[in-house]
Amino acid sequence: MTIRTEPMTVNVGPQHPSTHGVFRVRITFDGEDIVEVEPVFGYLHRGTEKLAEERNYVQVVTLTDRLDYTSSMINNQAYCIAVERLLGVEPPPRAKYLRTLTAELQRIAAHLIAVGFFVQELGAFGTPLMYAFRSRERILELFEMLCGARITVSYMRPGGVFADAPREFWPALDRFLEDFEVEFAEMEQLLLENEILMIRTRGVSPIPPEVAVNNSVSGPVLRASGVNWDWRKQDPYDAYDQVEFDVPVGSHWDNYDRFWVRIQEVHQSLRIIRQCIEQIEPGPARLELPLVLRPDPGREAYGRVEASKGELAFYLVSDGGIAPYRCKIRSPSLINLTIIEELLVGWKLADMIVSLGSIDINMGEVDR
Amino acid sequence: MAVREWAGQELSEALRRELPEAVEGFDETAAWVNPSQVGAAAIFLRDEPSLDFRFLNSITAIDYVEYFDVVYHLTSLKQQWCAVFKTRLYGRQDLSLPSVYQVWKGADYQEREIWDLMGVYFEGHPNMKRIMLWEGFEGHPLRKDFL
Amino acid sequence: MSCQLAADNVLYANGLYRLVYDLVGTILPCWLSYVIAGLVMIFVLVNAVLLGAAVITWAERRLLGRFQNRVGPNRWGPFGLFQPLADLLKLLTKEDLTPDGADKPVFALVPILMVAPLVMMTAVIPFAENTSLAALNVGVLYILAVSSITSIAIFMAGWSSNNRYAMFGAARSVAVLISYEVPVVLSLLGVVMVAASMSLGSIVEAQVLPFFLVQPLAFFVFMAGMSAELNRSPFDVAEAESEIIAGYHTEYSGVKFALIQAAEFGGVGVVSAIAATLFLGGWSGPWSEYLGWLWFLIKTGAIVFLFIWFRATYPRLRIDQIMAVSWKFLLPLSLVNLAAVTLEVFLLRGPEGVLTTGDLGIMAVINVVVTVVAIWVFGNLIRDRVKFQARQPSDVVVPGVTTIEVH
Amino acid sequence: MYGFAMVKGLLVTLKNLTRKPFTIQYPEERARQHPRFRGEEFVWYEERCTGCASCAKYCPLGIIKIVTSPSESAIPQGDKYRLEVFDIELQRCMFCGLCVEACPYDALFMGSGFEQGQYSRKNMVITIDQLRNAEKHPSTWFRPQLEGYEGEPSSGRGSRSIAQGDSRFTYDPRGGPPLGWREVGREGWRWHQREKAGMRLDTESAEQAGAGDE
Repeated sequence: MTIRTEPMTVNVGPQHPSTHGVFRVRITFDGEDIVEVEPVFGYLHRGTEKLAEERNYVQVVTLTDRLDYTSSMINNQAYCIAVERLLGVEPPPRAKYLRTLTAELQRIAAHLIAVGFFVQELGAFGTPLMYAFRSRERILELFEMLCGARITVSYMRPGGVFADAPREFWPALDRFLEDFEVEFAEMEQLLLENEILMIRTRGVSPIPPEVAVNNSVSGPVLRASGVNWDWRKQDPYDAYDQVEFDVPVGSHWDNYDRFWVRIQEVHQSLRIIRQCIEQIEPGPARLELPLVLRPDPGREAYGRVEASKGELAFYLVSDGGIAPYRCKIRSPSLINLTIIEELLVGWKLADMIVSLGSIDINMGEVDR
Repeated sequence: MAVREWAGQELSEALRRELPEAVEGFDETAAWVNPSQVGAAAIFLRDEPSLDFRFLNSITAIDYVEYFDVVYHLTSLKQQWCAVFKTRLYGRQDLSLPSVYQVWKGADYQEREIWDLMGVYFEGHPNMKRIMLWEGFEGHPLRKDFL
Repeated sequence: MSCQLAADNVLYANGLYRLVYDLVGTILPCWLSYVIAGLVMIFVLVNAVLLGAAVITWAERRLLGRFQNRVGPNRWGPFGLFQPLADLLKLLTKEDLTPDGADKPVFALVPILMVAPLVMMTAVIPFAENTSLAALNVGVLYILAVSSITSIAIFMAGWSSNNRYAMFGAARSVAVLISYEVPVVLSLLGVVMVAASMSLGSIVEAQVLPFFLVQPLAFFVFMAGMSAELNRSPFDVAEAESEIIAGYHTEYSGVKFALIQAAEFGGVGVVSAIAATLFLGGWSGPWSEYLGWLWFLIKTGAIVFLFIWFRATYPRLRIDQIMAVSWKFLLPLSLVNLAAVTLEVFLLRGPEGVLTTGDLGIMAVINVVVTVVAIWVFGNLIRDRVKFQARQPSDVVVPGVTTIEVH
Repeated sequence: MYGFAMVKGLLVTLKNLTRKPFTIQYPEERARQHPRFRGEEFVWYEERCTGCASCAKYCPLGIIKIVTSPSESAIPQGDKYRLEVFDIELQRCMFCGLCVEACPYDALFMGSGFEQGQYSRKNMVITIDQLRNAEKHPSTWFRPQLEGYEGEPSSGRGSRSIAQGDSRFTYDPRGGPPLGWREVGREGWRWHQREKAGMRLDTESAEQAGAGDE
């Protein structure tokens, strides 16, 4: 006897506890198995690219904060690098180190969120997430010390950072690094070898490197697929050519590797921060640039960084005015979502949530 | 070990060897490709081992009022080099380009986004519909004449 | 007129019942006083369950807060003790929504069907010496029978809600409940065998050495199985909030939601009470004739703490893995336990068929060894199933970049 | 033994059970607020303001509305307009601080509060009178003179120069007294002597202050 079944279409999102914002996937299930996936975007579309065309080059920095709001420092950095390439200027070394340092702090914060929510979606009721937020809170406090805001930092400016770090920042950073070691070790102890986490994520949704490359996937997802591609290594910007770090690479290409790569990147970020503290020298933190920037007409620049989600790039075109003529944002979250079919089809409902968590999208950046 | 960026001339010469009709010219950073030949050029750029551009960074369209530029940023992870090629579409109505979806699947959402916001249609894309805005939205907001 | 309760009545053992019965019986006919005394006891038990549920919600939220290094609700009353009350008030004032297209009678019946079995289960639990409402001689059987009503209620909820997430939750829940009945029943068989009785009162009296020492394996299986039946972490697939929103009770709101929550947390309390009775010796302890209720509460609280602790620590298993855990891990374990206990009881019991304290001690020693060995063996068997080979490295690896690899 | 890591996890959560919570119970306790905190109510020193509207021009959202008229007394002095309207639409403000960055006379400062919640959007507009009358607790965002160590070389490995644990702020925006317009200036007394902005409004005390400086 054969049992007659029929597929069931479910709209996961835009209001769902674990779609990382207002993301919607229309999924057709056969029982609990996923047959068809269709993502629907646009619920958080704010037209950032259009808004950028109507603001001057410095004002756009405030818009970049709101792209991937979990890593606004890195967004600032990407944009400022693009503008600097457009202007053909180079920030002073201290600014470069400050940028590197804050970007790495932000990367830790963003990866903590990614890891915390990844495990939350596995069903750990908030505990790893709270531990992650406990540490992230300290980072945000450091940001408040630096620039007066925690999430929407607007810390960097074309030509450097808005101001040098206050004096009390450095001892606070030292204390944070000390405490974070302990807290993060605790989190690793809770998660890294947990058998339940292992069987839930090992071997689930592997993305072969060829598929990842063809889908333009970048960042930790690409590295988890076995490709050791990191723009901080390949195209060092700011002070990344001065510091040493390793690139963690996955060998199983699965959800666990994506989780593991993020955990390891936090360690590497800590290494980079320590080196920055050692190497940073006194000096100016900002170039003397006019308040309103006017790059030469016809110039274009592609400024990219390795953001916490992947390759974040700003493609700026100038027409000689005070505002960018075109400001294209290459958002890693959106483009990483290209693999959503390879990631989800054939797996179960429970894996779907976890896989979505493992590529760590941020709707502010997907919809822009 | 910085990534090498191909000059426009270099790329256009490499392209011209295989696809002479595809290349329209070059500038400092990019090679200019004939709009109708984008598909062929894309396949060549990806599959030719001496180019090996298997990673598509981004596709961008720029509205210059009289014409649209579409910019492709490419990277070869194996050879560690980057290149840019551009194509120019004249006019404002019924613009279309061959899709590179079959070459680089990473172009999927970016092409849809360009269609949605800029109004450049990509022929051969299997799911060419609006991505950020809803179906039935009038106009393409990133165009310079959209207010 | 004075009424006398027959000594063979199941309610005879309950002193409170007899007190009420005698008191009411002096002025009313016997059958009426029988009913009224019963209603009084039901009132007490229903309130005990609901109050217990309230206390457990509070304890769970406070403890989860502390496990997560934060405070938890602390605004209402001392230590936030009135928080459940505030939640209840909020839920009572909320609109009671029934989704369009729902099967309305079934939808409305579910909350009642969720709470009823819990209250029914409490009828046989001895809170202290001679305080169970009904000293049923088949108490264990009764509990197992009544507890499976919940699965029907859950499926009714999922079916009648006209919501696909609810359907997912219901289907998962029924699958889980049915598969976990088996190891739970088998683990309780060992207990019944050692105590040589199905009455909860006799089981408590038989525990000169608490049964979680005598049969650690049965305790382990029972706790795991009950976590699954209660939808507790790590087996909480039926209402996996990150996957299917709230599972079977996605569409419930207002009073109905309050009742379902009460049933859920009340369930934790009742199951903990049962576990405390069956495995931790229930009300027995020093001065148990006076402090029996205290020992009982402490032991129940300890089990509740265990449930909350697991919830705070573990991620959730996938539905197929939960099934695998049940059939491939817990079922063999319970069979091992059953076999070991059967052999031990057969070999150790005296000529009159009674196990002495010394016998229980010997059993405890043997069974601890059996437990460790069995969990190790079956754990490794499961692990071999989830090992994965590393893949071939890709050809797009960039040379010259120092990398670290996962092993 | 398989399952050992799960036991380790239980120990981690148990350890955290005994630890002091890291959260702050807000109305009773307050998180440490840093002097650069970009707070809600803007601090504006009318005496310093020339009505140039740089802030309004530089605001990414265009939420600052300034209406000026030539002031009779100031026209001969060349640089002072009478401000009639200075509205900041707080409900659209994103506290980026670019207006403060743009102000050439250090007349506008970020505030340091964060408790300006209102029930109506209409009340979210800061008017010129509110700006005039507000208690002035300026933030040090983009105002290094308030941080109290201007002129000192910024040390790279600054962590060595300050003893561990000594993180007392040199300036406390919330706890300290409200600051007047002379205390927040970047420039010396000679600047005021040259009858720049604000002298006309408060001539006598300015002269005294000038005399005091000498």
